[in-house]
Amino acid sequence: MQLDDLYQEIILDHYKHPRHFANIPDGEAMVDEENPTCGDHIKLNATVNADCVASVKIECQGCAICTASSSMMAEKVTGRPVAEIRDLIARFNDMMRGGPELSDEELGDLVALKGVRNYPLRVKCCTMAWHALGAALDQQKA
Amino acid sequence: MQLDDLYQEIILDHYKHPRHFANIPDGEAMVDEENPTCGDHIKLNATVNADCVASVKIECQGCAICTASSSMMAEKVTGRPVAEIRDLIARFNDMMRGGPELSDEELGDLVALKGVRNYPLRVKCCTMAWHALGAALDQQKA
Amino acid sequence: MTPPSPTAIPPPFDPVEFRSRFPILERPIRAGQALVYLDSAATTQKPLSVLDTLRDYYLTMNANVHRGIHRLAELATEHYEASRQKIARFLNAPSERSIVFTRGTTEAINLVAHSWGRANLRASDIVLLTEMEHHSNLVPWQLITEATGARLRFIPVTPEGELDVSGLDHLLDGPVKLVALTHMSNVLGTINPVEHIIAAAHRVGAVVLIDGAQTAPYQPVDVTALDCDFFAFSGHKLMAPTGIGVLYARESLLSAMPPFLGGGEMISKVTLEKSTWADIPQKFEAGTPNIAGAIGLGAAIDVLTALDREGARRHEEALTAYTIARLEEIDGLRIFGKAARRGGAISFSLAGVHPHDVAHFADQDGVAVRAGHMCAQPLIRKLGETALTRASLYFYNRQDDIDALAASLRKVKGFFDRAT
Amino acid sequence: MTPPSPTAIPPPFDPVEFRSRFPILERPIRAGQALVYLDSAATTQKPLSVLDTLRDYYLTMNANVHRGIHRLAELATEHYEASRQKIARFLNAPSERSIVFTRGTTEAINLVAHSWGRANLRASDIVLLTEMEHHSNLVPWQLITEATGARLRFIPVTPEGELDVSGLDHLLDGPVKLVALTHMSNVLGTINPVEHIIAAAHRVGAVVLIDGAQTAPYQPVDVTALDCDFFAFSGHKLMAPTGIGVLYARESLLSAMPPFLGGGEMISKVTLEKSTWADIPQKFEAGTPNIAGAIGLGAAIDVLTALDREGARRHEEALTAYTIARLEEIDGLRIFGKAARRGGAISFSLAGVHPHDVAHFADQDGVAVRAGHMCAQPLIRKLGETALTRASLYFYNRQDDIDALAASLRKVKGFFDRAT
Ligand SMILES: Cc1ncc(COP(=O)(O)O)c(C=O)c1O
Ligand SMILES: Cc1ncc(COP(=O)(O)O)c(C=O)c1O
Repeated sequence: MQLDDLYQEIILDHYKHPRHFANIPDGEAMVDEENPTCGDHIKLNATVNADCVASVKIECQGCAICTASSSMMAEKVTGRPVAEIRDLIARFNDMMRGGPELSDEELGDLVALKGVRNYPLRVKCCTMAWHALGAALDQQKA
Repeated sequence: MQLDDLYQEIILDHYKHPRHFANIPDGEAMVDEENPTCGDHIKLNATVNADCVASVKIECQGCAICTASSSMMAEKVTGRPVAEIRDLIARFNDMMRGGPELSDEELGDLVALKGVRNYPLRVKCCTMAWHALGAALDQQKA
Repeated sequence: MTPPSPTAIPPPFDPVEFRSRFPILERPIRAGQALVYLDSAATTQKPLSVLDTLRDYYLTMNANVHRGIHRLAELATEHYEASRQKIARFLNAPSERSIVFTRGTTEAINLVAHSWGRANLRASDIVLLTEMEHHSNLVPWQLITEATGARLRFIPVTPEGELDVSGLDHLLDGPVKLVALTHMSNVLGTINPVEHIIAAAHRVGAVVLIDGAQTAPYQPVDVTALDCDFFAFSGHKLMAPTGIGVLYARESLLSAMPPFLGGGEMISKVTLEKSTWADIPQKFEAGTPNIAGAIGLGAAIDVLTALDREGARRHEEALTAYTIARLEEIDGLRIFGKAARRGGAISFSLAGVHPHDVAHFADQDGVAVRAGHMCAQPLIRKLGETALTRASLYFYNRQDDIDALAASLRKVKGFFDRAT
Repeated sequence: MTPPSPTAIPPPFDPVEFRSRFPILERPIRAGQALVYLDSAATTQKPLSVLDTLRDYYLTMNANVHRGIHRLAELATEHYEASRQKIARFLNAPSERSIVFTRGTTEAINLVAHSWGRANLRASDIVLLTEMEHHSNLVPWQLITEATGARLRFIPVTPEGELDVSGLDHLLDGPVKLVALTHMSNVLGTINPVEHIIAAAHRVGAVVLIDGAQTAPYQPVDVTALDCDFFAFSGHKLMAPTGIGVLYARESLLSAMPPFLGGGEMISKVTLEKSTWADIPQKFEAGTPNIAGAIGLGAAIDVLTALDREGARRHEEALTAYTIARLEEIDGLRIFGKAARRGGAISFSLAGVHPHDVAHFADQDGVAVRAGHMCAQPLIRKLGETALTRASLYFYNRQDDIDALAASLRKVKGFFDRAT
């Protein structure tokens, strides 16, 4: 079994102990997304302060990949400039779909998610939170 | 070419010189039938007198088999008891679809149509007039 | 393609011989890794005889049906219509005139919703469904009731995963025009008491549609004995090619229904302004049909007809019991659906592991199972879950397959338990 | 199934090599009698590569698409979606999101009629068609205008079998919401000036549907350059399996259209009472699709893409001219359709012999032609006939085929002339 490249320690850790997770009551989520294929479900709220992502709160019912990706993303983006995060979202999603790789340096812990690219049907699990964050940031702008 | 069993002299003769044919103006036909597959078109009127088929008039736009079958049928049934003709219609149609054969004696000239049974896609050409006559006789009853 | 004589008594079902007809099951799914296919409720694998029939069709008789009078058209039409006759016999339908070819169960149900539904449903009429329907027997009725102003009602599901028919009389009270329900749940495996529900529905004058997607492959179906008005199934779930399925409809209903799709084949006389329709079933088969698919479906029906079906069903039943027993030994595994009468669709959760991860791990061992909502979101939600894992069987499965599944499930459980 | 590199320049079209890919054409249709297949406008024969792709799919990757995360489901989904991409490139569509798989042209047009039509047509709106439409592009509009109260208008056909567009401005005057017309007549062979009509229709704000059933197999189609809003074609008419076809639709229209069929795959979130829809194109693909058919269509597109298409088209064009020349030598034979721009569908009458008898005689010589109304009753009637005979060509035909046809026609003519 070649699963160790996918289910690395750090992914399992985030899956078991997700960061920035909270219950978000129905109707109070900025973004409420469902993966129609599998039923993964993400609610996400984000606040912006002085052009930086001030906070991200996520409620996720999903698999290890989906949950870990959400949690790692929330850690990664909190406190960082919105413009930089928008760019990261675009390039991260692109990389997951076969686009250019981001450097390990830039990715930090997210490096652990690179293995998902070998499993096309799981890519959506991994990018769902990122799409949701993008949608939430779009709302902030509007 | 094995076509002689199908296109026998007598069939060609009825095709070229159909009997009991007449123009039937639109709306004056008792039965007006179209074969949706091919566009064959039959209009038919029949009168009954003293429980016998007094007259049959047919307008047919169809192939040699359809035309000859119409013409030979009209000749065959004119002047004969309705009950006998109903029975003939049923058994003739049945024979054409693979049912029991009628005797050559009973068929008379119609014997020439037996060959159509070897060409399943032409059977409808051959039975169309007979269905139309049946429908016309049904109307007489009603 | 000589059809087996229907009167011949088939030899006792031989699972090893039967399995050997499916080359894909003998083919490694990855280098050195056997395929363990446990996703037959989604689609079954195809026996060689069906694949040969398909190829044979294209190599020896490919032509458009019904419209030509050349030899190829004659052959194609003959085989296409022979398949319709096989299906009529397979369902014990009174006549092949009540057999309409569709793409599958979904199109068959939509055909009824659009044609019968628009013609017969009025504002405040009621369509009675159940809480365990596949989306294909739910969404079409949502769309058509929205268009007509009719309303939906649902027969509830018990915690055991059975239909709660105790309140049936109450549910049938009012202007119930149609009852549409699945014969067997694709999630729970439950076989529903359709005979009882059909009789009750007919007493109040409702017509009944049975979604037979899961039963047609599994057990003999007799639409005449069932006395249902509509019965739908998919070819691809009973060893036939994709893209072909069947709607059986009572002849009197079908004759009265307006057309659904318009086009070639389904017409009688066409003018620029107006058309008249062909006789049934052609009225409902607009355009060039899936000719090869229909003939391939006939070949799959031949396989079933020539089988000791009771033996095959008992094989799957025994394997289902074995599966449940083996899975229940696993710590933290919970099976949903405890119906007494059931088929080989077995859904479960595994504590601490999401179904996606379960299915992913299983796949790495070559074991194909399904994870998600299985096109039955309302049911999954009612069960208190967002997703489940499902193993589903067919006649070609064997104990080895189940043992592989159980081993894989223990492995994933262990993996996630360790990582705490 | 490696797709050919789209940039490679194909070798010049070689009719002998091309024909050799179609085993059915080398197989006697009766003992000792070669098949002369001249019915390709009804359906084309299939090359071995398409049949191999079908079989390969079932033997190595058969699974339901989009729903599973096991290896087979991954392979099936990958190939199914790759086929959608091939079709987008084949039509030069801006994105594969505007490619919907259907059973064929007929279902594609009905999809537009039901979904776009019901949502956009109001009483007294006008749908503009032509007098030369196939029933599949006429009857759906009759049904939907009857349901919505909209009206039909028709662009007339000249005695030469071309569209009379001299009155187009007049015909487009009024609340014309849709223009739907065939790109090439399946009876006359006429290739219509769709660019001109599309531009004129867009000037008055109408959307345009092109029935490409006959052109997609024949010449390169560029929906972006055409600027049409909908384009429909059938796989089985371009060497692909039966039961699969395509609707191209402008993305903005497709996104705005309500769903047609309801069921699995086309949903996002489903509750018992209400559902939301998946993104395009899935929103329009309810239920298990014809997976093998779609992948087989991809293989047929590969054949076309790797071909010197201009060379192939010129081969058919030359053969069409040859056919017309040979047929016109025959006494009493009259060809219908004298358009300058035309494809290889050639319809004719033979004085004193009904088309059925013509086709029957031809068939006895192994020559497959069509006889009847060719699903275009209004056109045939306008031409003053009740039925015609049609010979139709594809790239695999050769002069021998035409010579055999001509010989057979002389024979039947002689037979019926003699018998006076
Ligand atoms: C011009 C035209 N439109 C539509 C159709 C219908 O195609 P299908 O029967 O594949 O749906 C055909 C062929 O039959 C055709 O030639
Ligand atoms: C119970 C049930 N109904 C309907 C369907 C839909 O069948 P299809 O996707 O072949 O149209 C399925 C399978 O997906 C099913 O299991």
